[in-house]
Amino acid sequence: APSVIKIGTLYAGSGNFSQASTRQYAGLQFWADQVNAKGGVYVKAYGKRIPVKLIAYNDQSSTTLAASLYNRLITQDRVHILIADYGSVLTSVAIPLAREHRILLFDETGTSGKFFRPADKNRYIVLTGLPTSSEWPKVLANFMRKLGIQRVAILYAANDWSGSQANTLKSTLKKLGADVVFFESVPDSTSSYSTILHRIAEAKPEAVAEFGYSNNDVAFLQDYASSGLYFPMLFVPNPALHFEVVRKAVGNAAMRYVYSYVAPPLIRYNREVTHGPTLDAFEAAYTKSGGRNIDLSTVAGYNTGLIVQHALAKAAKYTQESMRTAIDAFSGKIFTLDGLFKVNHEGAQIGESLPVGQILPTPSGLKLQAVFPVESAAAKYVYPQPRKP
Amino acid sequence: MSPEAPILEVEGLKKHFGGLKALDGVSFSIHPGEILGLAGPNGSGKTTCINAISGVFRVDGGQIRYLGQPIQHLPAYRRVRHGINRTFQVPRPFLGLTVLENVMVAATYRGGRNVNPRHILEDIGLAEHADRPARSLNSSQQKMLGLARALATHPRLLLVDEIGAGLNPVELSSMAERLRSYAEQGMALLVVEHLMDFLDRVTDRLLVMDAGNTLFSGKLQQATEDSRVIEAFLGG
Amino acid sequence: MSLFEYAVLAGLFYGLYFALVGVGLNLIFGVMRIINLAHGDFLMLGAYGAFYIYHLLGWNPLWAIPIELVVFLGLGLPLYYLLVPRLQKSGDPEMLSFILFFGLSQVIEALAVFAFGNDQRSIPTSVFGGAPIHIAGQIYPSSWVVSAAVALIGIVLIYLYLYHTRAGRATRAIMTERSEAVVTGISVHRVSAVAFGIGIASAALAGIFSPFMFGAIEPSMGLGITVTSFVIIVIGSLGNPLGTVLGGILYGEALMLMQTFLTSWSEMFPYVLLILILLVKPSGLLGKAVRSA
Amino acid sequence: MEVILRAEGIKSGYEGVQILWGVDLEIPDGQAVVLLGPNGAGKTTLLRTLLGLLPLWSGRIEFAGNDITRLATEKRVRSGIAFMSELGVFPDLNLADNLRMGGYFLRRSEMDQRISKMYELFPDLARLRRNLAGSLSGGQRKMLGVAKALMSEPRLLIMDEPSAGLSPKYVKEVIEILKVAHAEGLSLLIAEQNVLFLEQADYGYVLEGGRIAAKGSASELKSSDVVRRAYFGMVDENKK
Amino acid sequence: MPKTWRSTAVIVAITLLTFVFVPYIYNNQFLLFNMMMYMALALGLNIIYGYTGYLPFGYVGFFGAGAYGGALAITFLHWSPYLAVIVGGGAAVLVGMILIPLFRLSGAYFSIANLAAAEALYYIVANPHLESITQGPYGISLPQVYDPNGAYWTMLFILLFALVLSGFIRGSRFGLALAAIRENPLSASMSGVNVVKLRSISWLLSALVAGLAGATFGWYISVFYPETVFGLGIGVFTIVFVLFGGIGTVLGPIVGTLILYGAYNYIGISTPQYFQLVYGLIIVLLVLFLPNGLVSLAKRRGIDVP
Ligand SMILES: Nc1ncnc2c1ncn2[C@@H]1O[C@H](COP(=O)(O)OP(=O)(O)OP(=O)(O)O)[C@@H](O)[C@H]1O
Ligand SMILES: Nc1ncnc2c1ncn2[C@@H]1O[C@H](COP(=O)(O)OP(=O)(O)OP(=O)(O)O)[C@@H](O)[C@H]1O
Ligand SMILES: [Mg+2]
Ligand SMILES: [Mg+2]
Repeated sequence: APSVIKIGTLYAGSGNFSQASTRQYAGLQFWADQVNAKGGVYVKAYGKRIPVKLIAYNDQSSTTLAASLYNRLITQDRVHILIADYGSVLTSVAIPLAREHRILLFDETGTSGKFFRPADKNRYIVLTGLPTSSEWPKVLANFMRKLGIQRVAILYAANDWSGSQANTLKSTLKKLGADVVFFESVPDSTSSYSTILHRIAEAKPEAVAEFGYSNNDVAFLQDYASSGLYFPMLFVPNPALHFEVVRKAVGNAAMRYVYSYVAPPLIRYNREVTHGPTLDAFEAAYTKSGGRNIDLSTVAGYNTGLIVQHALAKAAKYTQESMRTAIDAFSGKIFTLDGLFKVNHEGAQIGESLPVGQILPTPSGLKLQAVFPVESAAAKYVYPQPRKP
Repeated sequence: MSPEAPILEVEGLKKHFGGLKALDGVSFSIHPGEILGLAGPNGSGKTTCINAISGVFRVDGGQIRYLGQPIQHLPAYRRVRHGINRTFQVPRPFLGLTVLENVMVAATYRGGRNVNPRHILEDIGLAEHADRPARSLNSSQQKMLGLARALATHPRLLLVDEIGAGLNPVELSSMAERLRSYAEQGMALLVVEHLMDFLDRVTDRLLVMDAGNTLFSGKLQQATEDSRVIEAFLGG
Repeated sequence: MSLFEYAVLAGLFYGLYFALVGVGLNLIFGVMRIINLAHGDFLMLGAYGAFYIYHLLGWNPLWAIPIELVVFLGLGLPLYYLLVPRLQKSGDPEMLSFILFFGLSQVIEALAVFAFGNDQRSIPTSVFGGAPIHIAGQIYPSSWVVSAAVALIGIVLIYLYLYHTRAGRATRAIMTERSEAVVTGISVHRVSAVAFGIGIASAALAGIFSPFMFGAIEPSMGLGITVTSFVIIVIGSLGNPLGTVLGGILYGEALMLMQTFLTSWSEMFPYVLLILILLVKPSGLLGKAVRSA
Repeated sequence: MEVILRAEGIKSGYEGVQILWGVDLEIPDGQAVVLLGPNGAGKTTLLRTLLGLLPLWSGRIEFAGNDITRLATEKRVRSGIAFMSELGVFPDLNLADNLRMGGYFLRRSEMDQRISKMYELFPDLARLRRNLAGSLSGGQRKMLGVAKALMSEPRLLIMDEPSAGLSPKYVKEVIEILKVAHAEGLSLLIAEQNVLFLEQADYGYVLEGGRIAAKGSASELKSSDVVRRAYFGMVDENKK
Repeated sequence: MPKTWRSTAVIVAITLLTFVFVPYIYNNQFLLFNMMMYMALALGLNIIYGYTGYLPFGYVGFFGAGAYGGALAITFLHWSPYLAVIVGGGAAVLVGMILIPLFRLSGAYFSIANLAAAEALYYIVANPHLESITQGPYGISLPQVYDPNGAYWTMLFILLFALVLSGFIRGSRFGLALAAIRENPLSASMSGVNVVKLRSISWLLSALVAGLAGATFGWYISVFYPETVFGLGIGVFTIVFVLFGGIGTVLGPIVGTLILYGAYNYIGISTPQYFQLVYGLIIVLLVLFLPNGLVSLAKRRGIDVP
């Protein structure tokens, strides 16, 4: 038996993805510290606990550098577990490498649909957290129809993640009989939305959905707040991922009544959890250990650790193939603080869906609360949103 | 006058920069083996004239005929290959290359096998500096290097822009000697200069320009007595 | 057609702001022939300054203006003496500055990550009174109007410095002919150091308003801004601070009009515009053609 | 007679190449000194060294009784040495700004006074005060260069080939200008090849291979055999 | 100049042996691949910058054009990746031809205009309206041709090609003429040099090298987004490597890349948390204390660097 289990991963210490990536890495680190405090993870193949050793390099948000660092983890550090960096862009380069070297890639948040095409027959990837991004807006489309919204404007930043959400929303809405009265992309780097907002207003939509990275969302919300324009419904995705960051950047006034997805930790899976701590317990332990406030990235990082842990505990042999088989076996049967873990044959996550939430005032401030579908609703939505004074 | 056909004929040359007419219809011709002096007050268009003939820019009007053929549409390097070259009033050497390499560029691209860059440098008195970077020459040495480079292309028509400025009397007379010897070998020269003594020693045919126009054309002797030339150029 | 008018006026506000973003870069390039690849990073530092003044001290970000002008001028002088004289002793300072300031920008960004973390931050636009401002029948964010106004004041001050003070005249003299300035008795280093300080202080000044103009700030925002600044100063022509105003406004107008009418191509168009302008006027809109022989 | 500038044992050069090999030079106060010498003798090098534009390898420079050997260029200029380089002006500044730059460190009131003085001295310049220096003709440019150098009310004006490239008419004008300034007590050090300048000078040095080959009053020099043969002999022989 | 030829041959041989045998002792193939790629890019950039003095700020545009050109040939024409690499080179040359008018600009104007061109190209490729051709922002995925070894040897071949090309340019009259153009284009034409033609040739050669490298890179990583292959960082790194090594030589770009990119990776592994800080400081200190590049060390001792 090995004396330690080497787990390799990357994080972006600087650059575009550093905000989410460092949080995600912190979550994973927290998991590693926790299991090591108990003497390591239980490895079924050897019938005992073995300590884990996290080997992590800084890719500075550069894909070129990330590729060579992934390669290093595989070929030189010879890690047994390979965990991707945050997001699709930094995950993308790991996929062919992992496949080539027959090592299972634990994909934390690389949700691009293109990573999981049946045609590729790639078994060396497992998406541990969210569903693929093109699944996300389906609930949103239903919600809009339920509100009786007919005219929808969709604006998205030109990147894979945002674009696939925008396209799904558009096609689902059309199927449901709504009109997409505005559908435009802006370059990723767009930081000013005032004129675009005025153009959207010309189309007279009842709902506006903007998909982008958090800098896009922040600029969009800021510009909306100071534009003097009014739309009955406004949707942006990033409060779901890092609510506090967006709130701090935008300010409470501009956040009120905005819709977003709801994902852990904003949905709190406590009672349902079968594996690992409940979200409340995790949050308490994490902040006690000196961590910052938690967000989806933190949870995703920690959750990946849990899945790895469970795979090792179930795999009959200490091999990649055996781990993958074990994962298939417990897929759909375990529930963590991140929700139901269920992957399909290609490794894509299908267990979770993302409810729609709205940022509502509460006595203690603002809260993003699930409002649809009904079974997960925690509050009553406010539609149309009140006009600003 | 030389019995042969002129090597260069310039007719009604025009060039303007914005609103400024730097050349306003200048005409003259030069025969092989002949030296034409070109003088005129500062800013009268002498250098512009050389620029036009050597192809630094396209002219706005008029004709330049070389060996009977119009050449005003040819790019500079083609004119060089046909045998026209010039020196620069403000020297423009290849600063980062050595003195020898400076001449070598010209020798390899136009001069052909029978040009030996070292011989040219010896002839012009720069041989001892051959391996120094051109950057380390002072401006008059750089001017001489410019002449060497022009010579390396085997010019049949050489346009010399104020090569005498900054030379002392002894150096001036040896330069005059040198230019005359080129002419004796059949080269045609246009020599721009302010120093009348120097011009006097290289030629007796003179063109004086003023404000882009020909002010005077004829014998140098007469020029020094011409009241308009005295007024505009020589000073009372 | 009101969308068009909206975009034109928005372009003007935006453009004035961008003129301020670029003007310091142009000043530094003009005086020192230095390509300051860290320009955007100084802007980023200025942005965080405003951020903390607002969030920690609870002051209006406008207070950052006097504070940062002093701090960044003070920072510029020692930085100049530390970097530039050494650089100018080398063979090709203009090109080497490219690497030097690339390195510096890396250092600044890294330190910023340590100091500020890499979360995106911003300041609510409501600090300037919140209510949008009505101009010519259109409604504009008050923060835009304030930013444009401050930018205009900043540029006018730089103009006054350059054209109506003795040190400013010396600065222009160095810009046009460094060697001649030396023999005229100008303390080239002292004047350049001040210009360097003004250059980065103006970047910091622009940074104060970047949370409103760019939505959010983060340590890695620098490079993109540096690139945009270069586009702007080249459009107007290098070494000509007035040209930068023109470049900034053209940039702002191009961006806003494209965002209005051809949204997905909006970020591309300013680059195409730059190339077109340079092909017609190779040394920028206000550039003078130099004599080649 | 008082000496305004004294240089002793000047050695200097460029990155390892020595050009000046111990030059001694004195400029008596109020006199015009011409520096002659063949191409590449080191005249420009000497002038630039005196100004502190090139590092001095060894030797000593004294100006108006003070040791200025280690002084920065701008301090030398402020202490009363003006230099007119071959370029002489700021091409991209207008004429008035050029003059202001020349008097860079004057007080405002003094500055205005000096400027009107210059316009008086050179009426041509007053007319062109709004023009860019780069648009002036060669002669006008030199005129501006001299005026700019005089702005700081220097005690010594050093010039490098002020006549090079000037048409004869302008050369005469420049000489006239210098005569006026000289008459007001200005000392001059001029590196020149043009004979006309030696005729106007009080004193001359001949530099050869980085060493002083001859010196003396202008008339002495003109009659000195060495100098005659080397610098004027040909002219005299060929004079028509 | 046979001396240059001989030293080029030596450099080529050493490079070849190094990249053939090092994989046996050091098995991070991708790092070696990246190293070769940056060396090739550095040599390619050196052709236009080192020899003619035009600094293309947006050199990465050719790299991206190559990556996309190659990927499109594989996706739409189903060509073999080797052919696709050549298509990538061709795509870059095409872009280079379109940009030839930029040579009317000088100095920083050229650099920035070239940067603008690269950015414009990036925004075109990434635009969702062109999804049917370029896949827009959704990126390229080429699992069907994934073959790291094939790409590795191809990159080695490209590197050697760039080396031989550089050696040829440096030792030939072509190189002398380019140097003349760099120092003074007008004087070069007065030496009979067809400035426009020679400059364009070197520009296209430079583009070709970047395009080939880009296509091979795209093939190697096989999934990429527009920002992966158009990231300004790639161009900036290349410029820094060339300047650090010493421009206008064959060895400079190679050694500059070896040391700086090596240091880059070393720091990234040894002190990942201070990565950017340490690397930035190293660059600052190098410029301040070794301003004229590595080759200046040798030149100061009178050694002529090939
Ligand atoms: N490229 C140019 N752009 C603008 N103006 C120019 C250019 N070239 C020349 N000129 C102008 O054209 C006129 C003639 O200039 P040119 O250089 O031909 O004079 P010149 O007779 O050679 O004078 P000098 O004796 O001082 O050398 C001048 O007014 C000059 O400023
Ligand atoms: N930057 C430099 N680097 C190296 N050597 C130089 C440099 N400038 C000039 N020299 C050399 O110094 C010597 C003296 O040059 P200097 O310019 O002082 O001569 P000069 O007497 O002024 O000549 P001229 O009459 O031609 O102006 C020359 O041999 C020249 O090549
Ligand atoms: Mg002339
Ligand atoms: Mg001299």
